[in-house]
Parts: sequence; C-alpha cells; structure tokens
Amino acid sequence: MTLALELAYWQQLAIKVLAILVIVPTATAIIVQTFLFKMMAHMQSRLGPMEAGPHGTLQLMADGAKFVQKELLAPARADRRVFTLAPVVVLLSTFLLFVVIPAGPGIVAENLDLGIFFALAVSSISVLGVLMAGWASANKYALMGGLRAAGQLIAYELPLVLAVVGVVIQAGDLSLQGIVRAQAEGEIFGFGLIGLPFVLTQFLGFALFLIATQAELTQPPFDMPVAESELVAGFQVEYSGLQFLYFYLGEFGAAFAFSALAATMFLGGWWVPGLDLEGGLLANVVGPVVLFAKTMAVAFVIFWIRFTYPRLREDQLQSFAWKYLIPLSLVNILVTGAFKVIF
Amino acid sequence: MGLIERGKLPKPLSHLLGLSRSYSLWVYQWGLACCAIEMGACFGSPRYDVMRLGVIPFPVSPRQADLVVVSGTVTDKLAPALRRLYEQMPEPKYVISMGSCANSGGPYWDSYSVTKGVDQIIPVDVYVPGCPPRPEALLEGIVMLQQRIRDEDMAERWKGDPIVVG
Amino acid sequence: MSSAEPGAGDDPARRPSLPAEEVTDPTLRAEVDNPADANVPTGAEAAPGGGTSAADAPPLPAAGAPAELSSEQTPPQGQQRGAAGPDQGLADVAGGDAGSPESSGHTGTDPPVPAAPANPPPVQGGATVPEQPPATPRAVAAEGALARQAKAEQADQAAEAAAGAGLGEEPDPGLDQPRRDLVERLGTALDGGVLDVHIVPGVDVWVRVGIDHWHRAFEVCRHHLGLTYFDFLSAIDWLPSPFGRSEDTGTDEDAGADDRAAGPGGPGELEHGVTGGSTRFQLLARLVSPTSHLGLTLKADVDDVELRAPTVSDLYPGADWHERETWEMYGIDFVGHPNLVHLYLPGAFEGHPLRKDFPLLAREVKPWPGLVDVEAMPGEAEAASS
Amino acid sequence: MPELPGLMKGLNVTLRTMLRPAVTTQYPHVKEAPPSRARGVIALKEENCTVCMLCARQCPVWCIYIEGHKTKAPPRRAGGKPRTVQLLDRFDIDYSLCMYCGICVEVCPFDALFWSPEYEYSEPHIADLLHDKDRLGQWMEAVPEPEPLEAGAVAKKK
Amino acid sequence: MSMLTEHQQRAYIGGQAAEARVNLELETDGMTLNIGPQHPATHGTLRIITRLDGEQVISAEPVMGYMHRGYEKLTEVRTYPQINTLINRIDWLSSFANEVPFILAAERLMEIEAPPRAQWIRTIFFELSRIANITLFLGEMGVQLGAITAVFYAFRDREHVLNQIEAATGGRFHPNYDRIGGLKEDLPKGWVAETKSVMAKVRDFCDEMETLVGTNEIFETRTRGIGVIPVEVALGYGLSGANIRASGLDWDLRRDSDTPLAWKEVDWKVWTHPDGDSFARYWVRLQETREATLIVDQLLDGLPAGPIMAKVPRIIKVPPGEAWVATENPLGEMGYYLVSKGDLGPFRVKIRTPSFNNISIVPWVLKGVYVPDVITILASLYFILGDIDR
Repeated sequence: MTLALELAYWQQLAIKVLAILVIVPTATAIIVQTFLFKMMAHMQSRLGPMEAGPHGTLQLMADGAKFVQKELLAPARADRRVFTLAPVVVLLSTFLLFVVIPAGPGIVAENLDLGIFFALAVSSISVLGVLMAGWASANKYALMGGLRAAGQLIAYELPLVLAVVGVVIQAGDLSLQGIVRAQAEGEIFGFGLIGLPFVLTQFLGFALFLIATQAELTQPPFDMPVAESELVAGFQVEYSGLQFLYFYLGEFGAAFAFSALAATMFLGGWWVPGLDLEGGLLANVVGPVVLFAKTMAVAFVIFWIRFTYPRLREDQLQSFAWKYLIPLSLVNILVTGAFKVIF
Repeated sequence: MGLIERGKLPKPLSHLLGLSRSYSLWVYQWGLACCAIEMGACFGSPRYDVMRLGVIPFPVSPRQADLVVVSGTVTDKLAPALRRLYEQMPEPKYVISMGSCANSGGPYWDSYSVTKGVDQIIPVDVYVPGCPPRPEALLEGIVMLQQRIRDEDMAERWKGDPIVVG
Repeated sequence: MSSAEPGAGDDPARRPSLPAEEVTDPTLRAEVDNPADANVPTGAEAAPGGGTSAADAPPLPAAGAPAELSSEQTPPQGQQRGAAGPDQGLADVAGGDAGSPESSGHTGTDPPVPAAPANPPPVQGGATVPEQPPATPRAVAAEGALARQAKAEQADQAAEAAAGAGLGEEPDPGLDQPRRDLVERLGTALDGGVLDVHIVPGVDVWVRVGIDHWHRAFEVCRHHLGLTYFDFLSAIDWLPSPFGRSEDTGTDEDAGADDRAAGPGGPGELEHGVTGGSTRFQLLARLVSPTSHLGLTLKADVDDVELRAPTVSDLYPGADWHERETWEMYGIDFVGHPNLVHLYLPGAFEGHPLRKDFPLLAREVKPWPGLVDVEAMPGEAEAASS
Repeated sequence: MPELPGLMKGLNVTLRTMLRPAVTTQYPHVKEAPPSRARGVIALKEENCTVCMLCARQCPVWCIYIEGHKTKAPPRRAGGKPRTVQLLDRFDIDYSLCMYCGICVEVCPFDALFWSPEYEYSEPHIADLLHDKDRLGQWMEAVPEPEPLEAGAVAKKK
Repeated sequence: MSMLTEHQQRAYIGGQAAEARVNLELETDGMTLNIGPQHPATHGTLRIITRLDGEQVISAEPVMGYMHRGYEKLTEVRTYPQINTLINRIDWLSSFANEVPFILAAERLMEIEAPPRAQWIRTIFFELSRIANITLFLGEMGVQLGAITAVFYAFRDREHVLNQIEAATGGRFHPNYDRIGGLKEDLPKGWVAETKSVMAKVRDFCDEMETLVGTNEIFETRTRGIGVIPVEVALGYGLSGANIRASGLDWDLRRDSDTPLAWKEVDWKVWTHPDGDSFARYWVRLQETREATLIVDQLLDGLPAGPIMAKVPRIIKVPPGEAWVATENPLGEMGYYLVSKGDLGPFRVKIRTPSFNNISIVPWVLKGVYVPDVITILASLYFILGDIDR
C-alpha cells in the first residue's frame, strides 16, 4: 500500500492486517444478510428477518451477540486440541485469500507476482480444517461428513486450477494486478473501449470456475458433506457457540473471496472504462466499489443455484468432476494456448 | 460457560444481551405429530414466515440450537431421547410446549404409552394451547417467549436453581 | 433376497374351474387391442397396446395427442430429454404379457410383468396440465353405475336374510357367484378345514378355518385362488371388558348401558361375531385379489391355553410385522416367525395391552367429571336429592 | 452433460418468485381474522346453562368440570309457586387437555356453549390454561354470527 | 437417462443383491449407523438402524413405536362420536379421509344411507384432503434431495386448501365433520366459487413443482432406477396407493370397490407407471394431484341440492355385526374392521393403515443401497408416523 506518509514496515503491516480483519467479517455479514436471509426469503416469496433493526438489518448483530453468550460444548471423547483448532484453520484459509485480491490500483494488501497461485494454494488449507473437525468430533456423522468433504474438495481443486490456467495464459501474468491490467488494455478486434474482460473469451473457463467454486463451498448441488437430510450438518454437527460461528464465518467468507476472485479474473476486477491504471485518488476510491458490485453479481449467481438445485449423490458428483469438468478444462487450455500462439 | 459469569451485570448490558438473545432464537427442527406440520407451516410457509421474528429454523443439530418447540405426542419410548436432546443443547436454552399432547397428553390422556405432559421431562417456558394450535398461535407463543427473554435476568438463570414449572 | 414367490409358473394351468367370465372375459380380450375403450368398471384395466407391438397399436384417441407419441413412455413432459428413451420400453413391458390372461400374480417364469399391465401414461404436449384423460365415455360409467344399483338392491334384500343366520347357506343360491365359488374352491382344497362360512352377497365373505388348517388356507389362497395381496392380520379378544368405559353414573340410563354394574364380572359367556367361534382369542386376516378385487376374511380360533398359531410370513413377507404386532398386543405366539420381538412397545413393557382385561389406569384413577351431580337444596333433606 | 432445459427452467421459477411480492402477513402487526367457523376457543353463555352435565359426560378427554346447586327461583307468572332451578357454581374447561372436537358445543341442548375463532391465549404457566366460568364468559363477545349457508343447502332445524 | 426396461430392472436388483451378498462374505465389521428417531429425513420419529459397509447399506432395521398411542385400545373405551374425532389424528395430513371409512362401516352395519348431497360433499372433502396431503409430499421430495425452495411453495399453496377446509368444517387439520348418516353442517355461502379458484392455484402449483423439481436433471439422476420395487414383492408386502400404482398395477379402490361416495359420477383416470422406481412414485403422485383437482371441479359443478343429514336417532347404537370398509386414502388403502355388539361404543376396531405396510418393505428395498439413496427411497415411499404406529 503506497501511502503518502512513510511508515515503518511493521506499521504498514499492522494497518494491512487490521484492514483485512475488519473487511472480511463485514463483507461476510453483508453477504449473509443480503443473500442467505433476504434473497432466499424473497425467492421463497416471504420476507426474511424484519423485526431486528429497521427491515431486519441488525439480524446478524443479534446472531453474533447471541453466539457469544452460548456455552462452548465439546463431546466427551473428542480430541480437545484438534477440536478447537479445526475452526481456526478453516477461518485462516479465508482470511489469507484476501491478501492478494486488488481493490484498486494502489489498494492491495500484498501485490505478489504469484498472486493467483498463492490464492489457490491457500484455499485448499480449508480441506485440512474440515478433516480435523470431522475426525475430532468423535461422531459417526461428523466422520462421514469429513471424509466426503475431503474427497469432494480434492476432486474439485483440479478443475478450479485448470480453469484459472486459461486466464493466466491469456493474461500472460500470474499477479492479479497484471490480470486486471491485461483485461483493461486488451481489445476485441480493435474496439478497445471496454477492454477485454476475459469472460468474453474464456466463457468456458468462467463456467468451470463457477461450478468448481460451488463445489469448494460445499453448496448444493454439491453439498454432500453438510447434507442436512442425511448427515445432519456433516462435520459441524458437534460445534456450538463461537466455534460454530467460526465455521459459519469461514463458509460465507470463502463465498465472498471466491466470487471476488472470479470477478477479478473474468469481469475485469476493479477496472472500469475511464479509470486510469496507474493510480490516483479517483481510481483508489471508485475501484473498491466497482469490485464490490461485480462480486455481488457473481455471488448472486452462486446463491441462486444454491437455493434451486437438489444435491448430487457422492459417486455422481465425483464422476461429474472427473469425466466432464477436467477434460473440458483441458480443452479450454488447449484452445487458449492455440489462440495465444496464432495471434 | 458462556461469557456471562454468575455475577450481576450492569442493567443496560444485560438488557442488550437479552435483546440479542431474543432476536436470534435458532430453533431446532424436532417435529413429532400433527403439531409438527403446523410448526412446519409456521416456520416454512411464506404466509407466516417465523424468520421475520428472528427465529431461524436452520440448525439441524441440537448443538447450534437454543429453542426447541416440542410439537406433538411424547410417548414413553421417546422420553429418554427427548431428555438427551435437551441436555445436548448449549445453556441459554428455551422450550415451547405446543399443542395439547405436549401440554398434558391431550386426546391420548388415557393411553398406556403416552407421557402425560412434556413438563414431566424438561422444563417448559411457554405452553401454546390448541389441537393443533394455528400457526399464528405458535407465533403468539414465540412473541410471548421473546418478551420474557428480554426482561429475563441472566444472573438468576445461571444460579442453577431449577426453574419452577407451572 | 426373497425373489418372487417360487413355483408360481404352473398356476394358470391348474385353475380351469375359475368361471370363464372371471378371467378370460371376452370383452377383455376385445379390449386388448384398443386400450382406450370402455374402462370396465369391475375388471382390471385392459392391456394397453398389447398384441403385436406398441408401435402400431392405435394411438390413444385423446384429441391432439400427436400420433407418434402414442405409447412413448416418458412422463408427459412432452419433450424428449437427453437420449430418447428406447421406444420399446412400454411394448417390451406389456408385450411379454399380452397373450396370457392377466391372472393375478405373475404368470410365467419370464420377467414378471405387472399383474395388470400398466395403463400407459398418455403423453400430453408440454408441461401444461395434461388435457382431459382419454375419454372414458360417460355413458359407460353411468351404465356401470346402474348395474351397480341393481346389484346393491339385491345385496340389501339378501343381507337382511343372511344377517341373522351366523351359520349356514344363503337363502337363494343364485347370488354373488364369484364369492360363493371362491369359498367352494377353498373348501375343496382344505377338505373339511373350513368350519364356517358367512357371505354378505356383493359385500364381503368370511371363512373360519381350524387353526391347524391356517397355514394351508393361506397357501391355497396365494397359489390357487389368486389372492396375492396381503391386507392385514390381527386378532380379536371376545371377552367382554370387565372395566367398561368407567363412565358409569348408575343414575343415567343411556350413558351407563355397558357400565361396570351391567358388564359380567368374569369371562361369563362369550358370544362371538359373524362366523361364531369357541375360544376367547380368534385370529383375523384378510387377503385380496388385485385383479378381481375380491376380498376374503379368514378367521381361526386360537386355543386358550397354549395360545399358539403357525406363522404365514414365509408365504406373505408382509405378515412378518403384523404377526409381531399381534404377538405384542395379544400374546399369541407365532411358531416359526423369524424374529418375534416387540414392535411398538418399549422392551420393558409387561402385559398385552389389547387384551380386554388390561386396564387403562388413567380412566380408573381420575374421577369422572360427569359423576358430579347437582347438590340438593341446602334446606331440603338429603333423601329428596335425585 | 445432457442438454439443460430442465436446469434452466428451475432457475427461472425461483427468479420469477423473487420478483413477485411476498405473500407474508406480518403477524404481530397485521392480524388476519380466521374464518368465522374456526374452532379457536369455547365460550359459555351462563344464563342458558341448566347444569344438565351432558357436555361434561360426552367430553372424550374429561376436561369440563361443573358444579351446581338447586335454588328456588321467582315464579314465572305472578301468583305461581317458586320454581326449583339449578344454578352454576363452577364451570371450568381445561384447555391444556381439550382436543377442540366440538362434541360439547353440539351436544348442549340449551345452546349455552359457542365456538369463537379466538386463538391468542398461550400461557407461561400451565395452571392458567384452566379457564373458569367468567373467563369463558369474556370469550362470548368474540363469538361471530352464524353465517348464511351455500345455495342448495337445507337449513338444519336446530 | 433412458427408460428402464424389465431386464434392466431385474439386472439392477440382481446386482444389488449380489453385491450385498458379497459384502456379507467379506464381513468387515460394518459400521452401524443409527438414523433417527429424530432425523429431518424421517417424517417424525422413525428410527432406522442400518449396518453399513463404507457407504453401502447391508441391512436396515426400522424401529417403530415412538409415536404409538394405542388407538385400538382407546377405541374400545369410547363412543362413536368420540372415536370419530380421535381417528382424525391417525394420518394427520389427510384429516377428513380418516373419518370416511369408519363412518361408512358404521353406516353399513346400521343400514343407513347418507343423502346424495352429503355423499358428494364427502367426496369433495376426501379429494381436498388428498390434495393437502400430496402437495406436501411434492415439496418434501424436493427438500429431502436438497432443493430447499420446493417445500416453501408447497406450504404456501397448501394454505389455500386448508383455508377452504377450515371455512366449512372449523378445523384446519382435524375437521371432525363427518357424522353417521351425513355431515355436521352444510357449506358456508360462497364456498364453492372460492374452492374453484383454489383448485386453479393448485394446478399452477403442480406445474411449478414439475418445472422446479420434476424435470430437473439432477433430480432424475438421483431418483431414476433407485429403489425399484417389482409388483409381486409389492403385493406380498401389501403396498397400496401410489406406491403400487408406480410399480404398474392398475388398482384404485375409488374405482374398483363399490363405495357409496360419488366417484362413479365423475369422469377421471387412474395413473400408473411401469418402472416402480422412486421417480415413478413421485410422478404418479404428481399426476394424482392434478387428477384430484379435476375431480373436485366436476363435483363442485354437479353438487345436488337437498338435506345433508339422514334421519338418525340422537343416541347412536350400532346393531351387532362386523363390517370391513376400505377406501383409497392419499397414502394408500386405509380400512376399518368394525366389530360391534350393539352398545354405545364398538367392541373392537382393527385399523388397517397404508403406511404400516408401505414401510414393511423397507428392509427388503434398502438392501445394498447407498446412504444418500436411503433418504431418496424413504422420501418416495412417503409414510406418516401416526399411520405406522397408530
């Protein structure tokens, strides 16, 4: 963050950490409030929370305060240390994702030049947390939920990464700022005004990325690990109070992070025609708003699918990933590569 | 234990905490008999939509729930399961007994296998009469419970003296 | 894994005597080729599109149903999704059975075809409401109703005659031929096992068999009489209840009709129901033929001392749970039952609740609110109060 | 992946519902009146009751408790001798036990019991569900007028 | 997915059975998983003890009795009007349909025939309770497989039907509207017109359900070919209603048994499906709901005028005798075997409920099935706990 006044390194670090610690919970709160409560309600022709605060806006505040008052229970035979550590690991992976997402020319926690590689690596830490929770709860349902989650997340990491490779080939740069710049400067057959958001050329990649995100977040139609009707909330079954709040936060934080990633890679990130790439006050202010709007659009699609589709069975889910998604993403890479070489 | 110790809290803080507890009652899906369908109508039907009041029917495991609506006939064979479920719920927990079967055995008052009233097994906060009570009656019971939670004194609840029933 | 019941392949040959109009009904034969014809009120739906092959069977006359979709089997969403369902789906299912009369149960050892061939789900265009189901002309339904009225009148007069006589034959033999014939064939098969018969023409038929013929009766019903549908199995305890409804005031005449005072203290005399009986516990079972819709109620007396009866769960798998419930409620032990354990009651429950001498304690303990009577005038003498 | 009309149409349904207004009635603020024949609570018209005990006897769950006594009442006509009439001391209905079947309202020969669609009387203590005589009297105002019958119906002579 | 032919069905069952047998020989000590007694998938308190090998079920043993209230014992200590209000609560979703067979049995013993208007109104309420019952199934089937919005639409459109039932009888769930010899009261003014508009709403609901869940590819891959029940096994276990019509047997008590109710005067059709798998059961019930709305429309048009109560003595004493009456309830064939000895209450009532037989096939059909399919099959068999445990 290149701010005007020179700060010692640790002061910058403190500000960045503080910024992320503030942004992630508020972003999750906004996502949960608008999509999980309000949008789901209106999709089911009802109103959603109305009493808490004007038009139900303080509902999440009440939930948070209540979960703080809850008693922290743990099953007798649970492995206590792993049991308490699991939610933290899941939450950690969500927070780390936000390090690389650029919200403006100057606003990015750390503009790593291996940005997208780092994001995908970090997102697979949550699989560890899920497994730890599943095993430590000493509960049959949790164990089955944990194993299913591990199987599913690993199966869908591959198409996630391969979908991103197409974008990286076209942008020629691994860092997210670079990708945003590539989309801003590219043009479609000479017409350069709106730049070249990769969703136009990488449509297949965008679809694959969305489907893989749906599976990463264990949402229907891929929510076998937390399938209510069979496994009774899967690996979260034994968690109560604050620990459950961490899982809740982790799940929807990851939803926000992944939709932000999708917005950055496919819809042009924080850039909109008229913002100059080098930075300046206007870009640094308008950029985050643009990114937020695009992220909400992508999140809308994710939650829309979540409330409509039934859930795939375990083996159908795996065969769908290995037989359809991965070959498709390989084809996508081939085509992008060929185009890259020709043009 | 939760954050609240046994000591007395300053009035506004305990009122604020009471407000937050009353507006976010996570209710546990525990349907038994016909009252369960009226409870489902109250929770699930867009016409009544209990989520407006902040009562969220999401949690499926007792660990995350703090309200259980006993809706239907509790038989002697089910009583131990109901008791164990009540114990699994984390502490600030509330119970609504819905319908005559849960209140006092209702139409099966003389049956050999029905428990006459759920308050013999778990302490009950609000009794909703009816057989089955309309969804609005359950909503009225929930609104009454939320009122009681708001002006409830947490310290007295933590003292652990058994809640006098009825 | 219990596959379809063994050795049913031979039964069509061994049932020559079932009256012609029952099985090889000429109208059914005619209907085989045009399924949309009259929906025979009593007989089962005719085999749709049977005969040669589904493709050339005349398409259902439902107006507007495109010809080529006539016997396509996919549900009426109309459009074909994914790989088009193999056209021969329906034909193959129905084809196998078109020839033989749709007797009950599956006929040959080839893949068992549903006993009454499926009524084809006629395909309606689009997801809109499938338009009026294929026209079963109102006339036939009306005419079917008239026939039924006639039969009902006959049934009423015969019912008065038959109601009284618990035992013995119907006054006029010509009535209700299918049921009389069913009982006849059961009687010949059990040779002497049938102790008592009661037929209410056009309504129902009861047969009481000896307890040692119980298993044989089920066998005959299933394999030869075609009663393959297991309805239920239970028992009746004929002892009048010593507790009454404990709603006796001793003063009111109507409420206290069967109250404690009037009910006989001990077992006293046991008057039995329709087909009589001698012992206190009586088994009760009902079997139905899914094609001719004739139901048969079987009864058997269980010896009061050893309370034992043979199990029929090997013939009808459904009987497994019914027998567990009857054992739990009455204490009748079923010999040969795979796992005779409690079905409804918790393990530690002693006593058999449905026996008449099992008291409902809540009614004994709680004073009846109706017992309270209006006190006399404060001044008047006690004797004057009612 | 088979072609997607089924999946797409499903999404369309939820989107259409989202855009249409919700059908919720916000209970604590907006209270919808139940149909007039709804069986919410039983109201007692004390003057009609002659303590004939029929309702208490026909009740399947034994939840009506009645006590009465005989008194002399002024004669109907001026010179006549005083009539002995039965007065009601106690008429309790235990709503925690009642199964809302309506047998008592039907069987009462003197039209003392009526149905009212009122439903808001849940209690924190079960003892308060035993409504006594005057509480049942208060429910009387909520009793609606018997509504006209459908065409083609023959009015049942009471 | 192609349609299932007869050979594929047999192959599927054989395969499942063979696999299950192989697992038994390998005899790794399978994990015992206990579904219930409180489980979102079981409609109430049914508990199923399944022995698993990995994700496959080796044996499933339902444990019941958690909702057993002892109906047959209670009927022996009650009079006829008291029993009539009690039996509403056996199958608490199809409220009115429970009363009809009991009242018909009593009327048969007393040889009383309710006037035609009463018979027509009884048939209307019978079909209304069928719609109220099966619309919830259409929503439940979606939510058991993960599509949560389906059940909200079901509850929303079910409210209209419940309003109509309550407007006429007074009780949303337990109308207690039937009497020996007729009905308690006649319909209120404007009821017929309002019901016709509700029927139109229910038809729109059926179309919406079909587009949301019925044609959804994921739903079809989850239900086609799962839990196949051939007709003989279904007959042996005594399955009834949509479960046996989905296996191809064309048998509907409304048309095949001669009930005094008014189905004969109405033009309607029995739907069957040859596959016998979970999708077939869902599909047959969806068509039956549409058929029910068409029946109610025709009944409402032809409703005869006249009294609704035959001449019946005030204190009802049924003459001694025995009678068995069964009707086609929304869940299947429900029947009462009424034994009367001529006093105020019956001597013995055997209540034959459809769900009891429909669930007795669960140990057979769940053998060798994946855990998620256990939920699909249970949801497609569609039972109500009060029906099983009585």
